[in-house]
Amino acid sequence: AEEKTEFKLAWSIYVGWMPWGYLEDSGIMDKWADKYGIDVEIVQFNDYIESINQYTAGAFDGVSATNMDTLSIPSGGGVDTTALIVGDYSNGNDAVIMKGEGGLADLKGKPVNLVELSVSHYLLARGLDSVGLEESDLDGVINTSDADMIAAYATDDVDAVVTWNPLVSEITGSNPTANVLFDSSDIPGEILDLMVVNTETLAGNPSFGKAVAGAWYELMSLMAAGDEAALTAMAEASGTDLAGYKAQLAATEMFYDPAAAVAQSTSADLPTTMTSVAEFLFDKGILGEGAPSADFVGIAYPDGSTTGDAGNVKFRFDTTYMQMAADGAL
Amino acid sequence: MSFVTVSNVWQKYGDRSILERVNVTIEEGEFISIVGASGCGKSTFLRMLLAQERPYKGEISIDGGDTAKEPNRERGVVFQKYSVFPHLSVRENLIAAESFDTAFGRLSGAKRKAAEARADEMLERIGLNHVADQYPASLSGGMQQRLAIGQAMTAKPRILLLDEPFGALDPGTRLQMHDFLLELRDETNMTVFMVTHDLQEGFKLGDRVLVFDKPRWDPHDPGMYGATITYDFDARDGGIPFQLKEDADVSA
Amino acid sequence: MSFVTVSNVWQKYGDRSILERVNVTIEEGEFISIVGASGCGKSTFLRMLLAQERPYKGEISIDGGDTAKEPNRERGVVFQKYSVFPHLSVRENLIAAESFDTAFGRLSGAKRKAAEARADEMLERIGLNHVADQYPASLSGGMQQRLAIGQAMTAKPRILLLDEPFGALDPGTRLQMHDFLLELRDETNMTVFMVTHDLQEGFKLGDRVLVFDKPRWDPHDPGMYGATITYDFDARDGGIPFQLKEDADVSA
Amino acid sequence: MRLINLIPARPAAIFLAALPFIAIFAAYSIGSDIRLEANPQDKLLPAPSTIAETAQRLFTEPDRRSKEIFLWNDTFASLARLFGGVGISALLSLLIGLAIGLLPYARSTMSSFIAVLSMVPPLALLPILFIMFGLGETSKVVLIVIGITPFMTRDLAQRVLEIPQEQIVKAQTLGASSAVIAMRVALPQVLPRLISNVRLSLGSAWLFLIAAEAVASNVGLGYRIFLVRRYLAMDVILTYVIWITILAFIIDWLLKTLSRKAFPWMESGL
Amino acid sequence: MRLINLIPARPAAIFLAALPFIAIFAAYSIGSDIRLEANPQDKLLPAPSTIAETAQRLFTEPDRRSKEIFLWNDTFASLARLFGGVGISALLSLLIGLAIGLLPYARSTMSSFIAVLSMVPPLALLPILFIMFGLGETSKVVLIVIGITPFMTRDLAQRVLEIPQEQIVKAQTLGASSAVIAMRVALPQVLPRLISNVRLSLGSAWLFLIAAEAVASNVGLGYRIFLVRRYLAMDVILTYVIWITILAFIIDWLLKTLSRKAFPWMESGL
Ligand SMILES: Nc1ncnc2c1ncn2[C@@H]1O[C@H](COP(=O)(O)OP(=O)(O)OP(=O)(O)O)[C@@H](O)[C@H]1O
Ligand SMILES: Nc1ncnc2c1ncn2[C@@H]1O[C@H](COP(=O)(O)OP(=O)(O)OP(=O)(O)O)[C@@H](O)[C@H]1O
Ligand SMILES: [Mg+2]
Ligand SMILES: [Mg+2]
Repeated sequence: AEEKTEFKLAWSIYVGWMPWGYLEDSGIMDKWADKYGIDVEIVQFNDYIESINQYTAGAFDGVSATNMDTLSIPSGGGVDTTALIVGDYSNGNDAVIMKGEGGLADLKGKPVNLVELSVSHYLLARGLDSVGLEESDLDGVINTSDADMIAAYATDDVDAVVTWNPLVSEITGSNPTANVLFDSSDIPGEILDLMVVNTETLAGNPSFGKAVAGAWYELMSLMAAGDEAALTAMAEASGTDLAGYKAQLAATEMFYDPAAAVAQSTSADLPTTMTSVAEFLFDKGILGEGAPSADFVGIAYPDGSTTGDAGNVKFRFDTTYMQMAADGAL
Repeated sequence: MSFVTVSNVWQKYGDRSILERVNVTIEEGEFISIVGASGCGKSTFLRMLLAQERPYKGEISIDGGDTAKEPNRERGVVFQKYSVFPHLSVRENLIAAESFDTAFGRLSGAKRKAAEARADEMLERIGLNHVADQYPASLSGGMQQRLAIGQAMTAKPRILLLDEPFGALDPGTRLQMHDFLLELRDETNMTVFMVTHDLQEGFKLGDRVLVFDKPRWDPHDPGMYGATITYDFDARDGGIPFQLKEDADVSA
Repeated sequence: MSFVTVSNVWQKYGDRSILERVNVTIEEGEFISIVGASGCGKSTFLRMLLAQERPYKGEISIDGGDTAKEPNRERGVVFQKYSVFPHLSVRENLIAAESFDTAFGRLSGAKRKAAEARADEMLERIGLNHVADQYPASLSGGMQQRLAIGQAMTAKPRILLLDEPFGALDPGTRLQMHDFLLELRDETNMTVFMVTHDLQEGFKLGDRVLVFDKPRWDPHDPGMYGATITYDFDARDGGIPFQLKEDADVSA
Repeated sequence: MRLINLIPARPAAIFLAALPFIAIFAAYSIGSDIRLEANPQDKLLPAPSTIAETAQRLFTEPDRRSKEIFLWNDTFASLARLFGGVGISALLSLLIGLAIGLLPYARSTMSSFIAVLSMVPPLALLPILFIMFGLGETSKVVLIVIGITPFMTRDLAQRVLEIPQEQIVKAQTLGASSAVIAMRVALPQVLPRLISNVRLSLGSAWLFLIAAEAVASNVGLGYRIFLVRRYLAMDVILTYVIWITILAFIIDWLLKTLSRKAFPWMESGL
Repeated sequence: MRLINLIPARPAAIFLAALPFIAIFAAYSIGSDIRLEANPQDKLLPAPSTIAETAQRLFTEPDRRSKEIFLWNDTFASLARLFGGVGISALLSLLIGLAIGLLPYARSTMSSFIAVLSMVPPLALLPILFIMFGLGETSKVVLIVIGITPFMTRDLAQRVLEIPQEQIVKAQTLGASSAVIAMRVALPQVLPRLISNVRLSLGSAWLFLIAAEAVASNVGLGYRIFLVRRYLAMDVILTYVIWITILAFIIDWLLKTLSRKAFPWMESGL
């Protein structure tokens, strides 16, 4: 692929992605980009989906996204995409919340408000699965914008919601009767928060991967050390305070240590997870009407194995740069 | 006793005096023409007769009654424009003169039938039976004014007020309207007040011609004094009094 | 040779014939009044003289030229309404008659000064110098029409076309306008075509009076035949020919 | 000749009218071609043929699971909301507009309030609307009502005020009460204006509808557009956009026709 | 007396005008009280005093980190976009409107295209806009332009067509070319209409601006509202809503005043 020196990353507000904004603001990114003689601009989106769409359409070289959305939008859309950094997995950040007492089985016959086709939807499907229910046993799912989830929860029309942080802590914090039925800590490692980049671009420009990984793990070590300034800045940028942000981080399994991220990427569970994600997506028709089956998109893993269609690999987990960070080779 | 009595009427807008000390008495059935320079307060006087506005001071009484507070069926009116309802057909405009006096503004059943019959009679009289179902916008200016007069008369007012009713018509139509109005007068013996810019018209149609003008004038403050009736001519001989010839051009 | 030649002119709108076989020749400096029933095509004839539209058949030539394709400075015009520009002051309206002929529609420097001086002269002549800086909307109807005529004349057209120029004025103002126009004529010796509804006006002002009417009539299809010039009176004696008296009400 | 006097002949005029549509179509096709050349699976600018196929599928093929054709469901749901909201707005604006235009007391009370109201950005108040009206159909209809009523009311009140005072006075001399004047003089004369107001406001109404459906819904044109945006199904989005445009056009045309038919007195001018 | 003839005296009129504002305020206070009674942490309807405090903080206290006052930054950013978009729309609509109104060829070519364009829901096209114009200021400005230009153009073209034909003919008899007629006859007469069009379109312009800022931005009034909406910080949202309302009111008033001052010939009627 062609070589270039200017790169653009997109990110949106979410607890595990706040470091991206801080990288840009603090100059850490610039420092690392200069080191490799390139230029990396990190742009914030208010709207998560729009940021992925823009990446898919080619306006950006990388974007912060979950494993599921990466598979459905860019990979499903034919853009060969590599997970450059596995930042964290949601460990309680996503949750199914019901008003009042009960368990997952009590969702039967009730409507559930969530962002349709998002990881929330996936989480709900996994939850229902665990008690032998299906989506058709509910009184439907109602697509509700994340920006309005808290207001929606406050109305009488809503019995249950599925959403993510900071909305989860907001809801549980201000509603004594809010009852978390199921959360992502019940399916650890299945909802991964990534920085994905265009495979071709990365292949043609290794220095891009190095600079981004270098910057990211510099900040990770600051965060691991509890750097107040950095954490406070991120807290404020996400619209909360230090305590609130720390509470959200607690429900997030951040891979401060690159070795841990490598371990997650090479975990034997990953192919299983990705296969069930692909099935979920296919079931919802998200992989496109042209998709003949759930394994229409191929996914490659660090050890070279693949799931799905090996002739149509569009999503790759690549540990090269995280490994370099772990080895201190950047 | 006289039919309409205007006693010591003043009118002011803000600090500006428009009319002052207007006194006049009118007999039933008289046709009064009102002339005067532009802006001297002729329309204002008519608006007070109509009770569209109340005098600042003084009394206007019809048949011994009190000064009215708002327009009512005692007073019919025809303006230079907009005197008929554009959304009603010609016949409906005439029926409106009866139906608007009811609670819902509509007549039904026998009442409606009777009103329609009376409307058709009036249509005949004002020569508009051939356009009964058309809307006003498709009539010529002269026909619209005939309709407006017919409509006002259908309500059987005690006095009829005309504010330059023919001001927007061309000379030919104007002459026809004069004939029309003279005919109607002969038939009905209404009490009529007509404001006009055209002195000839005033004398041709009126029994009396009232001239409004400012008797006093403050050069430092033109709004200080108002106009009043400065001449009151008997016009029953139909001619223009000689001494007025040079004033004839009040409209300039 | 005659100045304006109209030879065998026809006009149609769609299938409807409006004018047919119109032939007339006019000498330079003549004042032509045009009368006829409403809708008979007087304005259409004027529009063709103006070159606002072209004849369906036939030729209209000024001073031997070809039939024009669009309005130009040879032909001045005054309509019943909207003949002046509401967004320009009275003086600017007159200056426009010179500046509009330039590339950007504006004059500057010495040219502007000269145009202003000429405008002020014209203002004097049409009696509007006291309102030079006002906008047309604040003028009376008569003043607006005087301005329109002054504006048209500033462009020094070879023929001046007036379409019922006084149709919207009240009778007093109308008489003043007649005097004004007669004065101007004496001074300038223009070639003028004036459409009017008022036969008296036509004879009072015109050297010749052309009457438009339909010579042929198909009762099954009123749009079949058009109007043409049926009478061509010499009006230089200033009176109304006796035999026309009963037609006088063409405007009805 | 001057440009302003040059009039295209009939066939040329038809060609000229088609020109910009052809140009847009050509530009889109080329853009789409270029992108598909680079990535055959590109979803952003699907080929016109793909859109046509998708459109056909959306209009005719029922969903695998629910056996319903989403597009028609979405259309009916959205139109019901749209007509509900616009209808209520029309009624409200008519009532308030008549009151403001005719009654000095109502005018004093409400005209400045409505002027201020018309400046409030309604989208920002969505959370409050949800609490007050719930997440169901009501809040969507209410958003439309709040969004377009102030503007329509102001305009109608203005039109009532513009009815010549002469007519109001004349009606009084015929014995009409305030109610009769409202019903028989003012109302029929502002009805045509009401229709043109509705036509003007429909654009905003669609906007509010789409925004409301994007926030909380499980059926509707706006819902579907924002849902499939999740996987950048531009073929679906473009089909829906074109469909909305066609619907808007038909509604506009119907209203125009209604206005012409219902108010013969408006056009029978000389 | 008839209701239509009853006119409130001066002090009563002022009281009446204030009444609906007082009523809204009272209703809000009571609603807020009830909710705070039930749950002192409730964020949906903060007490008026809380809003006042928040407003004061937002307007005066700089952010600790950046030392900037967000509210002012947001205001400047949003106003720049708004004026940019509205300004470009005004210019475009003036040019195209004049062309359509004066030139038969332009009319044939563009009038039906613009009629169709005005029916397209621009919000649904946002993704394409972002690709074409990037995420910077351009795409936000473009959304406003696309959103309001068709409507303004149609209206201006209509107004140009309504200029009495007599004036156009008269100008030709004074030797004016098409360009001179456009610049000296048509343009000055539609400028007042342009301003009133801008006033009418500002509501939609705000809407589009807020929508665009909600999707991709890091400064702006709409951005901030959507950012804090996640936490239901209604005290901030309401402050911003009131602030936007005030801004809209001031802009409207300025435009009205400008129109009155700039076009004396409009009002010097008899
Ligand atoms: N409602 C009003 N408020 C303030 N001034 C008014 C009002 N109505 C009329 N005037 C003023 O009062 C004066 C008299 O007006 P009026 O209409 O009675 O004159 P007029 O004699 O009918 O004039 P014209 O011949 O032009 O119709 C005018 O100077 C006018 O400007
Ligand atoms: N552009 C046009 N297209 C079709 N018909 C037209 C057009 N212009 C005029 N007419 C018709 O041509 C006829 C003559 O119109 P014109 O305006 O010339 O009459 P006129 O003699 O000036 O009437 P008036 O005395 O009412 O002004 C009328 O019947 C009119 O309806
Ligand atoms: Mg008057
Ligand atoms: Mg004519």
